[in-house]
Amino acid sequence: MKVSYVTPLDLAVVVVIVTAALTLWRQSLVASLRALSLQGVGLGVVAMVLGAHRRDPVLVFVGVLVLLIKGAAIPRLISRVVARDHPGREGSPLINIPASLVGAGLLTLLAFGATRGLVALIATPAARLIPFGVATTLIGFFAMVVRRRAVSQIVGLLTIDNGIALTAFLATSGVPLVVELGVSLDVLLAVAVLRVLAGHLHRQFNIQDLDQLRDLHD
Amino acid sequence: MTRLLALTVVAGLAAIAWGALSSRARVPLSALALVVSSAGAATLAVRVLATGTNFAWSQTNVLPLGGLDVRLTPLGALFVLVSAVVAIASSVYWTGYARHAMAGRSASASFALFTLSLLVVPMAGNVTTFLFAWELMALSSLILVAHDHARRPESISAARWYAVMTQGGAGAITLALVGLAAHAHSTRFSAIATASTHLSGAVASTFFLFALAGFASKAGVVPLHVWLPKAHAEAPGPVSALMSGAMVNLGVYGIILVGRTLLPQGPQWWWLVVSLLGGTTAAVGALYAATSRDLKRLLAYSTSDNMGLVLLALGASGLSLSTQHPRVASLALATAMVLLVNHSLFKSTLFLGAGAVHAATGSRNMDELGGLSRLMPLTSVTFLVGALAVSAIPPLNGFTGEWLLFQSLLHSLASHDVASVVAGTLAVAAMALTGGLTIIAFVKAFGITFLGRGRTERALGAHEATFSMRVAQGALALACVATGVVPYLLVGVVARGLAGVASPSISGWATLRLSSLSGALTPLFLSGALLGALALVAGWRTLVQRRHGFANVATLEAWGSGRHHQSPQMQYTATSYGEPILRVFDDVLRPDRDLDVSHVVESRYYLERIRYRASNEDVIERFLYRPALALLRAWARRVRVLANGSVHRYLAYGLAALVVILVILK
Amino acid sequence: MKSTLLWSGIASLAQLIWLVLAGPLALGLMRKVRSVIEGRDGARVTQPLRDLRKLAARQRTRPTDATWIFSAAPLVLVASALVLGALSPLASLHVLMSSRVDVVAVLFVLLLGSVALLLSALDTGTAFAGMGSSRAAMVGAMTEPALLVAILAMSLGAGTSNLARLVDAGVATSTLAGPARILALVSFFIAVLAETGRLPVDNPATHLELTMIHEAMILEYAGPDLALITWGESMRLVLLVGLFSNLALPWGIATSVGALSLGVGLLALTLKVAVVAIGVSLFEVTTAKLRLFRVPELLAGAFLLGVLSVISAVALR
Amino acid sequence: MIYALLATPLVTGLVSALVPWRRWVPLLGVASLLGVLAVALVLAHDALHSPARALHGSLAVDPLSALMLLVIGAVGLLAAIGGVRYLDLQLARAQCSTRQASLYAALVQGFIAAMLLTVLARNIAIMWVAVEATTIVTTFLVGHRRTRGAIEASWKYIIICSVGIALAFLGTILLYVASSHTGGPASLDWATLVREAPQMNHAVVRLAFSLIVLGYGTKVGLAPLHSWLPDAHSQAPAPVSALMSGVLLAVAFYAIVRCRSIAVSALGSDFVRTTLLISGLATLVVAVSMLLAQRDYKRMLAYSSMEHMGLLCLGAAAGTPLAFAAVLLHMIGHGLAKGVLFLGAGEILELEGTSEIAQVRGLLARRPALGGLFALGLAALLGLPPFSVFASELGLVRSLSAAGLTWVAGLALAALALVMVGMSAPAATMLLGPGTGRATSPRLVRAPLGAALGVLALVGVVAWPLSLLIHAGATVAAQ
Amino acid sequence: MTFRIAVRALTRRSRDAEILAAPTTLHPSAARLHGSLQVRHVDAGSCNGCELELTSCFSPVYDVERFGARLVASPRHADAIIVSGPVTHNLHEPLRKTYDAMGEPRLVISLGDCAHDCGEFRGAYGVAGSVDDVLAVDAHVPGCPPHPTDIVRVLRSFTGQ
Repeated sequence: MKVSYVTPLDLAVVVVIVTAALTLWRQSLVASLRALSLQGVGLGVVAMVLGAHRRDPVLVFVGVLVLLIKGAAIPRLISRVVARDHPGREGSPLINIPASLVGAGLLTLLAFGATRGLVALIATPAARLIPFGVATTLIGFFAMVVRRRAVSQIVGLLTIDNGIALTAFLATSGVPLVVELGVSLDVLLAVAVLRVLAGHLHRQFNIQDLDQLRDLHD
Repeated sequence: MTRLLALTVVAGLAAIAWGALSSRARVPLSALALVVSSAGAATLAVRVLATGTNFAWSQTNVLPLGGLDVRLTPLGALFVLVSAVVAIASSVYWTGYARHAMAGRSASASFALFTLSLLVVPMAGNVTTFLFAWELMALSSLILVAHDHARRPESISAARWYAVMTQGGAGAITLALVGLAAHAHSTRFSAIATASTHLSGAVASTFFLFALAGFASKAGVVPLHVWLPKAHAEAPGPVSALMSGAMVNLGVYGIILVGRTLLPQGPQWWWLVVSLLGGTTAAVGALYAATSRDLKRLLAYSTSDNMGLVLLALGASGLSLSTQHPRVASLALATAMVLLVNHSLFKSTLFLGAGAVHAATGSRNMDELGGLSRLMPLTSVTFLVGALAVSAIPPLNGFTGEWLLFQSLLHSLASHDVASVVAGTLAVAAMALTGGLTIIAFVKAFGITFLGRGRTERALGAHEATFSMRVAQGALALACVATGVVPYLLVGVVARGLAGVASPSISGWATLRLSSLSGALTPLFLSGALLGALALVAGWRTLVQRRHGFANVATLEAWGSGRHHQSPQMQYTATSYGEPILRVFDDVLRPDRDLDVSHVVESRYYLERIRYRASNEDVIERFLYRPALALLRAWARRVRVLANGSVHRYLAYGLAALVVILVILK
Repeated sequence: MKSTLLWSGIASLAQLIWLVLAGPLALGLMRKVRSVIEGRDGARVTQPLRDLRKLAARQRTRPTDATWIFSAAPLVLVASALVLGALSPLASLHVLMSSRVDVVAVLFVLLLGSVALLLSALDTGTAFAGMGSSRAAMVGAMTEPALLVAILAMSLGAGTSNLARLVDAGVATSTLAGPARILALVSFFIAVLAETGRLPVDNPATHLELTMIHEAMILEYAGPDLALITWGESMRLVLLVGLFSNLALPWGIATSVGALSLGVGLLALTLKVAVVAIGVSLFEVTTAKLRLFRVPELLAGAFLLGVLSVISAVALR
Repeated sequence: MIYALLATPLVTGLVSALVPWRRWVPLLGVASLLGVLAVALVLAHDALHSPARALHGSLAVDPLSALMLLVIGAVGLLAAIGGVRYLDLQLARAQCSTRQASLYAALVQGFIAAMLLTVLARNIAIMWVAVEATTIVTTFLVGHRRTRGAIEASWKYIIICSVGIALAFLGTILLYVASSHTGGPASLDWATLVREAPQMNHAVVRLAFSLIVLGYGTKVGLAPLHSWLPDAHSQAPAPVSALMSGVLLAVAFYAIVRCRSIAVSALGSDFVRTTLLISGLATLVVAVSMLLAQRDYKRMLAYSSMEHMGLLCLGAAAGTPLAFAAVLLHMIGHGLAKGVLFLGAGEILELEGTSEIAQVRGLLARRPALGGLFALGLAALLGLPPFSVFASELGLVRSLSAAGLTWVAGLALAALALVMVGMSAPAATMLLGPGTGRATSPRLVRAPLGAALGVLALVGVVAWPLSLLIHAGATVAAQ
Repeated sequence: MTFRIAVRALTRRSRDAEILAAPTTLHPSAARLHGSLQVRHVDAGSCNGCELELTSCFSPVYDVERFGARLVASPRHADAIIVSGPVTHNLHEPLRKTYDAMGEPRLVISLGDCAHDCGEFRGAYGVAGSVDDVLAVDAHVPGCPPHPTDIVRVLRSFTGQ
């Protein structure tokens, strides 16, 4: 039984980390949106596998919930913003693509180094994958710093949340339901607010490149 | 005793309330309350001085986190008494002055608050109360300095300088007192004093230097004196009198509090620093007093100068204490107190006089005044008494101070220690130079403002001050004369004030006799002899006149080598009077003068316009403060790039911080 | 005790009368010496007395906008000179209040006189008087450091600044020729020249208003006022020269109480003052007047000598 | 009792959202805040004896949170009254539709409810959710004026804060992980966490605490992720920025204080002290340098909030009960002072139309009442005596020095002096100088500001009833 | 006399000062002057001939100082003003002001013929008149230019020495 649950778990986590790298790699926004939904699905699968392994029905239910929200609901919310983003392409991000990929690699190495203590402490087979969770968060953060488009910043933010949720699932035997509900509700609301703001930015002020937003300075 | 304290505080608060709220008879009512409050404080001080015991009273749940603690030592009582006297005079003066300025709600309330806080600062027993009263004093005087902001733009910059430097000074004092309190594990001064014995040398010295910086800036000592001429010149009459007569003393009170009571066994170099600071302040203050054109700026610089002399005496006392000459040390300390009290008396007379002149003519620039003594007879007499007192002319109280300072420096030179000898000689040199320059400053101040002929319509249109202003000025001038002729009034009070800190060193009713040191002076007999001689010579002159049949004095037009018309503009002005000194000391004062001549286009021989501009700004401000402010502004401009508006940059800061944390905590 | 009080009273009175006469005569003597060296006979030594008597007979005048200060200044000047004449140990050590009169007191009473003069000059409201007052004040300010430090040096030697004991110490100690004493006396002499407005600093006999310092201040005075001022000035000159001579050549001053010693004291004083006065006028004839802004350098030099004498007084103690 | 506390703002919010716009809707908001304050006072009184519990233990009021309730209530009330004035002006100028006005009223109530939840939550994860909720609710409040600057400010606000808060959530998760490995069942309850802390794994707690300081630090305005603060405050409507800088920063700091006690009982005080010192001093340096040459008075007030939060951080670093007493007193003082100043700034903006310091001249001459109150507010902010900020700053410096950090006390005092240099220029240019057309601003503006300053002065001189609560809260915080 | 011999022995230079006869008639106001005369010289427009002679009066040869006369700077200090030259239009008012500036009792001495009756310059366009026309003259020194001995004689008639 042990062999069986580890491989799908590894597979799902790899899906999450690869989709995070995709947001950095691909320029077209539609592609990064699809990567985001794939990432949500992967996260949901991880939760379900863990839930099944620990025979914890709550965790399975949470997995399904995550799958629905992060896999389907949020991408559809953002799709309208992507539609209104005219070139639909990233254009030239602040740091060119190869350099940012190297950066993502370095960040992953850093994540491995930083979580060595944690992995040693928990010592469950799932714990081996915690650095991937932290790496996804770092990559998401890096994506937000590098990318100019409003959509990519939203995607970066969601990648960070997915990374943290992944770390949470792997490191603990599941966060209490109330907390999990609260967190996902917050994420959902945050995305809704961002969608409205992005709408204003595009429609009212026709700002595509966020670097133009420099009115407020000292 | 507690009833007196309650009276002082309640009357003070009443004054503030009347000042802020009542609209009818606002000034007289709050002035009356202030007089009652100062009288209460004065009686409390006198009772503490008489009995020699400390008066203590504390209330823990007032003043959060620190508690209110009042502890009036004889030393503090001396300062309270002086502040009370000056406060009473200023309040009485204020009722008359309010017709001209300072009648508004904020002005009256802050004047009352300023007076109350002045009385409370020396009474503080613990760090929190001291700093609370100290900062209240700073805030209320700041409002008063900025009082005339609508009409005079200079008062805005003066208020800014004053606010920043007082806050800086208060910061330094807070650090020192808080540091000492931390070591003594209690904020009470008594506890700090006992716990200071086992403070390590280096720590005690750092705290002393911080406290010295803070208190010296309040006393207008040189590197940190820049605010004083600006604030005093811009503050209205009674306020600048209170500032010079009482607030500046509290700077000296602080130095004595930290230097002698809290950290009694200070090393010798502390007091060398104090006397060097004192010497330079005296010289710089006197120089700028001699060459300044604005009457109140002149008086303000002379305040710095006198505080420099007080510091000289303090330094001499500390030096001789550290070379085991206790008698000379107590003499020098008593001299410092005598100089201080004298200064409070004559400087407040002068500032009240200057206030009256400003009220009458609306100008403080001496070059626009002149010939006021006929229009303002009593003010000119009181101003003359003040001016002679500052220049230490015999019958008045300044002379006793200078004589005592000379004696203490002379006897401190008797010791063999090289440091005190060098300091002593420089001190005498500084004292002498300032003596001469003060005479120039005050002959100019009195002569150009009051004597000669009115130079502008302002001067010609002047009118005598109102009755209450004259009463206040007269009372203070009489005090100067009284303490000059019978010095025991002053020396007795000072000796009792220093009971705790130093042994009595000056005795004798009519004659000042230095106990166990050779030196005596009898101002009473000297004044008597002078009066007698004056009468003799006057008699001779009238006798001779009558014998040769000239009934009265011929009033003729002044001799101007037969010139057609002698206009008032041909008289010497304050600028020209001080110009020789400016020229002699021009490498020290570095006045900037520029002469721009514009020629007629057609031929260079004909001049269209010649413009000569000379300004004699404070050299320390120009070469020390301006570069520092420029540096600060440059730093601020460079840092502004940090917030250039790009959200990516802001997020990058966060990512960098996250990476650093992860790297460090591996 | 009562007899010494009486005798000291008599000594003071004698000194007072002596000073009143000696003032103008010293002036006459100095003018005589000057004119003789210039080859002319010059006025008689008693001429100043006659001038004063004639001036007393003239009418007093007052500029239109002068105040009471203008008429009070001559009185204060002469009164301060008289008081010092009575109280300072010129002829005898045991003068009235001799134990309580201090050298600093002498300096500041002199200062009272000069401040009165400075103020009266400003009171006239004329350009010359203002200029004279400003320059005299500048010179006065420069003299005071030199004077005070010289006094400090001398009183350091004697351990006290009381004048009688200072002079007494001079008589007693043999170290008359000590470096501290000489340096102090030289700086005191230069300060005296500047204080009384003698030649290197200010030319008393000039007629060109722009070169005057002291003379410009009294242009407005006439008759008895002028007499009082010249009288006061000459008395101050004699006083300072007397003090200088007592400190420099202390012999002959009456140390004990009694008519004989008082007489000897007065005689010795007259001799010493005459010698020093002639010395001063000889010095004056040989030097030209310094430019106004070179005077501070001279006085700074005097101040430096004073400081050196203090250092040497302390170091060589 | 706790349910009543939470219910009042939520119900008012719902009502003002649903009911079409009426004149009494903002007044309802004020009433709800009055209710909140009253309940908070009752709870504070009880908290001194027996902490009240609710929702089977997940919500509780101990002295520390009782004090925070008071702060939220007081500043909230002030802001609500300011809100009435703000909405009147907006509607009068037709700058916002009635729908937006009711949205504003509802969101403010939501904001208050979120903050109350943060303070009441015993479970640190619930606390995190509540803090995240405050961010979401205030985004639209910041962007309420729909101008380009407002939208830009709200975009930056939500992006930076969400990222910061996410990091804090990672920290909370790590704490949860650490607690699950201490033998007993893993729990997120604050009290149990503090009890179990000594057995926690040091490396994990160290990482967790740093992330929490960095994360919640964003909401407090501490150095690395502080840049949203000046933008949000300069663009948000005055009552909102008063609420945000007056109390939201303090509530976020409350969260750090809670986590700090866990970290201290786990790691001992030196690691915690260094982290807080670094972030405190960094914030001070940034804030002071920015204040030196500031051109916009709203941004100036924002940076001054940053500076005060830096001081609080230093106080927490000292960690002694005296330090926390000063910190809590400072929160009250700073909250009220900042409330007064921002409402005043709003009024000045209303009067002058520009928030540039250089354009505003002679305020005392033209609007003596408003200028006077603004000047007194500035005096309170700069720590001048009668007001309580003086007592708390002196307490902070004393506690730092007592904790052996005299050099830090020196730096803090130097920073205060430099702030005086920086803020004296705007104060002088705006307040002083000649001005024509003298008028008095409406009583609705003057009364609340005057009352707030009165309370500040009262607390600054005699803090008797409050000091008991403060000292109790301090002992809880400095566990 | 012995004093003069001793001094000359000391200085051993310059010729003997002129031995001048004592004045015969004393001016009525000489009594008030008690042998001391302060003089203020006013040049009302002279050709400087009289000034030269006046200066030589104060030189070692004639040395009028021996007899108690002295030049002073300000009319306030002076008993007498000695006016040389005709009174020109420009100097008319200053001369008047100098006379007024003296205190009582005051004397006027006119020096040289020009002062007496405008001498050479009578009728010139710039001349306002002689000193007699402007002031009440007490004594007159004739001559153009007047000999120093005459000036000394007139001055000695006031001092009586």
